[in-house]
Amino acid sequence: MSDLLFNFFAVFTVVCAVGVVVNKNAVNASMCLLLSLIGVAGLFALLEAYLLAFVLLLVYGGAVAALFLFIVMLLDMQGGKRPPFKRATLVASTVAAGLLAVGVLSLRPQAGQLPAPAEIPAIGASLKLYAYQLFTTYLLPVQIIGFLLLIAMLGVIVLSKKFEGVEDIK
Amino acid sequence: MPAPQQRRIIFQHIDEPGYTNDLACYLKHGGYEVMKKSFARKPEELIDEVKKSGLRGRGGAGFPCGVKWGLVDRKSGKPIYLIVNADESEPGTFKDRYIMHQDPHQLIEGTIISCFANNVKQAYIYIRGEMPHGARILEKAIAEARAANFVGPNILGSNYSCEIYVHRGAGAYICGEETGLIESLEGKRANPRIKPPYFPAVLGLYQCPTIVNNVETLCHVKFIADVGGEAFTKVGTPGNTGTRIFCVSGHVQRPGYYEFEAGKITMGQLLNEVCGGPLPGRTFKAVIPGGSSAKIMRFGERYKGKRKVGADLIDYDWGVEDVPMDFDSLGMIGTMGGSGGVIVMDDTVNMVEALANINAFYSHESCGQCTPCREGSLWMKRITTRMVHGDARAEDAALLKSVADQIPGRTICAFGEACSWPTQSFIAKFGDEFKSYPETKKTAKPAEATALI
Amino acid sequence: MIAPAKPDLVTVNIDGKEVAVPKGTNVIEAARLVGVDVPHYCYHPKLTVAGNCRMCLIEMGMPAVDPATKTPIMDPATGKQKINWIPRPQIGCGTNASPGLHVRTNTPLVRDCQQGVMEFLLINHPLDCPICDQAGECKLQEQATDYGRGYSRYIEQKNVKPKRTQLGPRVTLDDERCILCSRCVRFSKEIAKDDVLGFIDRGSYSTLTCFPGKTLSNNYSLNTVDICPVGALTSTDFRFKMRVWFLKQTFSLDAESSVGANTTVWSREGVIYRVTPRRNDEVNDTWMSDSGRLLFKQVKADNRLAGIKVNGTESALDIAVNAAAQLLKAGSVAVVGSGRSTVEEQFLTKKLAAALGASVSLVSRVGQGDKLLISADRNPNVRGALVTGLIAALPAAQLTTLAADVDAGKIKTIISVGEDLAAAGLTAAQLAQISIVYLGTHANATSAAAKVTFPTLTSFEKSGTFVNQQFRIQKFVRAVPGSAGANDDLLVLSKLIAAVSEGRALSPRAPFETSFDLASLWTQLAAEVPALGTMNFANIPDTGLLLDATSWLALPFVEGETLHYKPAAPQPAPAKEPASPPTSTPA
Amino acid sequence: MAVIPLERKPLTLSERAYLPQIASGLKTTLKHLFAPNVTLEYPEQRPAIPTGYRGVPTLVKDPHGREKCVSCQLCEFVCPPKAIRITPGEIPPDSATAHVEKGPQAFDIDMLRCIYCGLCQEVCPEEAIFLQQQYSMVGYTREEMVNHKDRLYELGGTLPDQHFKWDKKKAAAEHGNAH
Amino acid sequence: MFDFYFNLPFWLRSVLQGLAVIFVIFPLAGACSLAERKVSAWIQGRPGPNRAIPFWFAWVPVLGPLLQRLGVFHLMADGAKFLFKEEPVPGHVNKFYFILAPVIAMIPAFSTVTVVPFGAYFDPSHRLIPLALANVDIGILAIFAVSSLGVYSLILAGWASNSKYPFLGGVRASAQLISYELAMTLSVIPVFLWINAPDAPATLSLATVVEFQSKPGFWGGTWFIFAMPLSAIIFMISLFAETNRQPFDMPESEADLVGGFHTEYGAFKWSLFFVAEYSHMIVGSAVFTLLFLGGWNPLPWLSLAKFAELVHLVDQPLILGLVSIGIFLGKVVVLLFFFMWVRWTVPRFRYDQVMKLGWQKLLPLAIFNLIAYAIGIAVIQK
Amino acid sequence: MIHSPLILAAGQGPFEATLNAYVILSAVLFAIGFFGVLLRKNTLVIFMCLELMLVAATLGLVAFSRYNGTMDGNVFVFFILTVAAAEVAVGLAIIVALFRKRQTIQVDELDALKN
Repeated sequence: MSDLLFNFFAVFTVVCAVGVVVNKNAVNASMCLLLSLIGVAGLFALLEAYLLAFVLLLVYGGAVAALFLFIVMLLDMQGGKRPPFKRATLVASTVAAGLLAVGVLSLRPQAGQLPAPAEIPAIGASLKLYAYQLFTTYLLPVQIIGFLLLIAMLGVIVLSKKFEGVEDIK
Repeated sequence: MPAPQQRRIIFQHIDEPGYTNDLACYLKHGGYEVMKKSFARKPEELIDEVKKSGLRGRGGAGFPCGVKWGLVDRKSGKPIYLIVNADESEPGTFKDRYIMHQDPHQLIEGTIISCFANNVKQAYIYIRGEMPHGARILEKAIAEARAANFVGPNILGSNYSCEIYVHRGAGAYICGEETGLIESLEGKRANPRIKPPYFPAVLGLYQCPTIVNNVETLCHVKFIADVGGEAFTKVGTPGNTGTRIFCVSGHVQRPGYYEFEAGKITMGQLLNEVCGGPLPGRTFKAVIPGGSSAKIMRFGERYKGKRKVGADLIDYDWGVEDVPMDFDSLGMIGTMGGSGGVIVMDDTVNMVEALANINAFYSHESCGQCTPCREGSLWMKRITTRMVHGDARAEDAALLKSVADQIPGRTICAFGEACSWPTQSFIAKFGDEFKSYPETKKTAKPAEATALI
Repeated sequence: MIAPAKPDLVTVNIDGKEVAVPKGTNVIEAARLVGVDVPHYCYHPKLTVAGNCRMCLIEMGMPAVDPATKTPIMDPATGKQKINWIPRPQIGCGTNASPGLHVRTNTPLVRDCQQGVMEFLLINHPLDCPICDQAGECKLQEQATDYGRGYSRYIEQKNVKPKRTQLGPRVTLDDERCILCSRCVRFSKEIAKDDVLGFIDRGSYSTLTCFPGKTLSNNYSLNTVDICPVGALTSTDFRFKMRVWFLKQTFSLDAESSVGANTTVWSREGVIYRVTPRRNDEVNDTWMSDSGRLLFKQVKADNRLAGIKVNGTESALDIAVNAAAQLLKAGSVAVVGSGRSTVEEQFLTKKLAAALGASVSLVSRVGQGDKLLISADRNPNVRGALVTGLIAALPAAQLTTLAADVDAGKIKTIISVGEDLAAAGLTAAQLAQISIVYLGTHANATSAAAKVTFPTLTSFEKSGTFVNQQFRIQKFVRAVPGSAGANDDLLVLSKLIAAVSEGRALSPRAPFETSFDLASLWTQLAAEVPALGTMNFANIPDTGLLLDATSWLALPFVEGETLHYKPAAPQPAPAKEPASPPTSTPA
Repeated sequence: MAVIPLERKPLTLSERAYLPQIASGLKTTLKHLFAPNVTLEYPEQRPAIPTGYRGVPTLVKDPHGREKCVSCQLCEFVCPPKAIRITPGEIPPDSATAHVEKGPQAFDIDMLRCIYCGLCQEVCPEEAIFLQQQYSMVGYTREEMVNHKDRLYELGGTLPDQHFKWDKKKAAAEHGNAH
Repeated sequence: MFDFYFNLPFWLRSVLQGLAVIFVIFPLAGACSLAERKVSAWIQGRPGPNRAIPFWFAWVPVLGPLLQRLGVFHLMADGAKFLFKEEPVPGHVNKFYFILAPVIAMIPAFSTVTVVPFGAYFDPSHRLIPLALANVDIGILAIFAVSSLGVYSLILAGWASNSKYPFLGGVRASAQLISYELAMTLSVIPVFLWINAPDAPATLSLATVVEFQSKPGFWGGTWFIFAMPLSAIIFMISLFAETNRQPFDMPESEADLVGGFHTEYGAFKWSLFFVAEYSHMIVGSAVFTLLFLGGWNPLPWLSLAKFAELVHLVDQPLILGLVSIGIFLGKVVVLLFFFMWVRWTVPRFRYDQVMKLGWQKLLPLAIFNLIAYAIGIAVIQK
Repeated sequence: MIHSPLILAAGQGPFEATLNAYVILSAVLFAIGFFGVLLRKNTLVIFMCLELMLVAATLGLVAFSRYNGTMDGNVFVFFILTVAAAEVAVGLAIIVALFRKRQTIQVDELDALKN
């Protein structure tokens, strides 16, 4: 059952991710991003990290992708024209894809050695564990992240505010 | 001041016992002598005599006859016509009728003299249609005169020809208006012509220069031709030369026609002494001095002003009785000498009913050509009729005056004035009677006179 | 008729405005020049002055002159010559301009007079505007609003007079509405020379009527309706049909004869209700004939051709044009043009004839001229055919030559532009013998015999120009849309020309191009017809334009004398200008 | 004019908090929730039409049941949306109302166009057209929404005015007026 | 009986649950629309919809007219109308997203319902078992997460309509929803801080919140609306904003935007938006009930368990379940009424006021609230 | 059972969702994001692809965390999500500001450092 779901979500996520890259229309791209994120959230759920799955949905789905969509619509640009691939790009892409394939294949032999998930207790859903970790081991990063968020908030406010004086210089 | 004696010039022989209207009788009394005398003179001299005489037309307007003759267009080469206006139809006037009935040859002689003076080859006597008897008398008289070669070709061998025709009118008051008369004579409706351009002296009968004179005027011309213009001015008063015939009718003891020197007699003398005063037990209330279209005068009213006597201006303060009966004096007090028809009313007369009668006449006689007189006369008649028939309103007096004020001076002929002046003057003098008429009517019995209206 | 080289002008002062007018102009006309409207009823510019309505009362004065010394008396207040104002008001219509005449039209006295006259006119007027056909163009209405007092003081009963009197076959009289202006009487006497109208009774009871035993039946009787300032005289035909304020006015022409009387067509929503004359002092003054007024009935006539027919079956325009072109291309063609066609159509007819190499004949219609507004030549536009070069000589009444040619077999096909060949002298047998292409408005023997029939438009449904007997080119404008199925003659002709001249170069510009819209057609006309010079349709003034007629003066025209026309005796060239009134130039 | 600037009174804390205001608002609306209905349930209940109401334009007859309209077409002229269409005609001489001379042969009011402005009533010199109390005018087709003459008279009925202008005219004509 | 249900295959249970959601929420949302019309009518002093009745039902003597007056059949008529109306798709729209948007609107609306517990019953061992389609541990988070996806439908609808007003509506919707999500989330944190005492098993489960409010003792039996009124107010206000209800219905404010994001929509697609909005309302009300109004507890300090004992229903799981559902639904209905009540009381905000309120008032207030309660809880629970 | 080719590549025969599978998936997702960043010229799309790469990383972290039975990975996902949110906010703000100034967000057109 979970394999089936894994397969489904995995394919769904990848297809949607490819959609983000290849879609000409930025709206489609952002919608694909959203779907891709939902797929990832499903994978999170398969990994029994329910909390993270919903946080992902909440943050990414509810806010980030929506902001993307919002900006796309606000700037009203339909993705723009994709320049024709140059030969160098094609060659580089092929090489890169080959490298990726090699990397993927290189992972295969180790398959048997890895622990089976069934043995591991589901810990991703436990709110308490997160809290415990965050406020003990990772207290400093939490503070830093908080500070980062504050800085980002200020930055956004500064960026999006129109400064008449500055505009006038131009 | 006692009344002066009558000075009969026109009526010299009329009413004389034994005086008939045939040629023989006329010749016996010196008829056609003046004509013969005149033929010896130049026409221009005759015109000058008339001009000198200051003779004023006796038709009503008092326009100087000599001036009228002087206006005639003699250069056009068109024939000049003379028309004797015998369409005497002004209520209260009956002088011309007597001249024609009793002394037609006097008229014919005067006409021929006038024709000779103005080089007229054809003259018409336009006699009112309602006077068939007069017309017959005139026709007979003309036939007699023609037989005696006083009328017709080569009169008395003078190489001067003149024809006189009698034309019976269509029986309309408006035919007395000179242009209406001309139209009627031409065979059309007697619609007065517009002046300008149709002055009779220029574009009269058949678009030719035409002289239109009253019967009495032409008789005076005969007298002037006889005695000369200078002598004529001695008769009467300066500016009002000659005699005037007054046709007195109404509530006096002795109505009738009286000939006096113009301006020598006052209204009071005429009415009280000559005509014998009011009927027993009554008093005079009002008098219309010159035919029904003249403005009425109220007894007891004072007229004040200044008048010129010779070179001096002297004040006058007249009652009705003190007014000298001449054109200028009557004009001064706001009425007119007119045709000499003096209509007297005493205190039994209700002025509304009197006016209703007059209005009925004028609305009936309006020719209907131009708007103010046509509609105004009928409207005034309808108002007064309605009042008399018991439907009077307090505001009718003001309405009547307003309607009457819209007529005079705005019409083609003088009929506008003629029909509006009575109303204007009646209301001006007897406004109280008009205002109180609604109440009067409620109390008084319907007057017999209203049946006429 | 020749205007003086220098009309002596006199300067008059109207309401303080100086204006120079020809001597003899009356005050109403002079006031009009300075934009002052003097109200009037009885005055009509083309009739004698009666002066009886008393509406045009004005105050008049002359500069004061000392009678003794003949020197002007100056007014110390203004420093100008003193004006002696006549205390009585004078009528404007009867007062002619004289040097120094002063006129006041808006003094209290004048206004009082106008108000008084308006009141008098209205007291015995029935005031039945709701059922009166004159409402909307009634001077009494207009001037009552402008000069009347606005309410009635008249409580007495109004006069009763005859109503619905039939004065004649076309004129109905309502005497109660009559204001006795006598315009109709004067018109009948002076213009129509048919003195049948007069007043009976006196005063306010005066009643307009016909003389006993007579009727107002002359061919100009409806002009009395036009000039009647109130609704007393109404047209029996137009009576109770439509209110005039709904009607659209279109300038048109009377196509009845070569006089070319100017008319106004009154229509609403594509339906013509009446035709009235339009003032043109050089042609018809303000009159037109009764017969010309009835011409609009042809628009909705029963025998109007409805659809394009090819051999008796309904067809489409292009198919029919091709069918006609087949017939015409076969050769042995004769073209029958018409003196009733417009100049433009005649021009295209000429082009068509040139394209076909065919002869052109016209049919003349000669009747009795009435010396007023119907001339002997009942074709309105024979001179147009001369001007455009469609014909060089005057047409004959019968197409005898053509008939002979048909009999001789020289002619196989005839295209007739609006002429009934049967009426023009071709027998039924001859008609049956040939192929006919017919352009026309109404059914007749020719349309019945025609192989191809194009229904076309009447003069009320199209725009165009006529050249009248004075060689005056006058235009008329479409008043109503064309009836269903009918096409503009110009469209049909231009399509025919295009169809027959396919592949053939017949004029310097090849292939032949033509168009049926007037503007572009006129650029062509102006270029190719010398007499039309630099004209175009738009700049022909409403009163028409005199053309140079020198080339055709020698032709024996049939017209006799009419209102503003004296026929010039045929004389050899070089001829003088024809005796005609001075050209009115466009403003 | 003197301008007196008025300082707005500063809001109190509770006003600024807004919630008490909302609560009082809620109280008000709650009160209305239980208040009886004030509306009219239209097809069953009909409103009382006030006098002077301008409903459907109708044609009226005089108290003797005679047509008042003389087809002067003033209403047609004045009608802003051009809803009125009249075909005038002559009243035949044998008719009892022949003295009126003119009457409408057809009188159509297109109620799809009519804007109930009442100008036709205002302008009517014969007082023949009235905007009466009829206010609901419905139909399934466009044709049904055009009121023809008979329908207009049916809607309009008779009004009890006592003018009889034409009767007076007829009486005068019969009576005549002698000179 | 329950065994039978739980013995069904998982997929069948899923299908049944899904169907249950659709067949309960859809009519419930429809009924909300009717209720809204009726409430608005009553508040405005008019009878509201009271016309429609099927001809065959008109013969029923008392019930027929009564239901007719209540306008019940309007609901069906409207539904039928939405189904059978022509589906207009304007020519200028982006067809794919235009059709997708109402569908997307439905997804979060319906899926959030699954994690909402709506009642409870006692199992044979007298354990209180909450009734929910999916009783997940992170209930509130799930609801927030999934319902936050609802913004996409508005954005997409606004954008895909490709015309001015819908676009403005979409922009407004996205900004507003994102703005108020913050305050909303922050406002509920004190609740979970409280219930997740250091010794308690950490959970975000809504059933736990109810359970907490049914404990004995003063603080246990109190509802959170009394314990944390500020949270409740902030949550309620944010809920209004999140569900686009007046006075926060800027995305569809007809006064300035015609119809907002759904201007170009009609017929069934339009009705989907409405069902979604009412579903949001229902879910929001349910969550508010669970968080602040004691869930299925009949009264403060009177828990369902005590109530069951009082009326002797402990051994009647079915009846008690129904009773608890009834109590729960009753509260929800009162809240729904409150939504409508407010709608016809408070006028719509201006958009800048909405933003100002969200960012400058509610967010600081929520943060302050959070800090205060965090300190308070820390102090108390120490 | 449906086998995606991707998963089949990770092991032989019927596949179970092993850690490898997640890691491979994560790598593929990352690669796709990376390709996007390289290939696309639209700043917004590039930004989305960046997000995709971040998400790929979180997927790996969660998988490791799950299979290792520790919380560290999950906690880091928390951090990543937070940072990503901040990054998106700032990034989008910059893009909007850029668009306002240049009227374009195509990277090849944004080739001037000043103005």
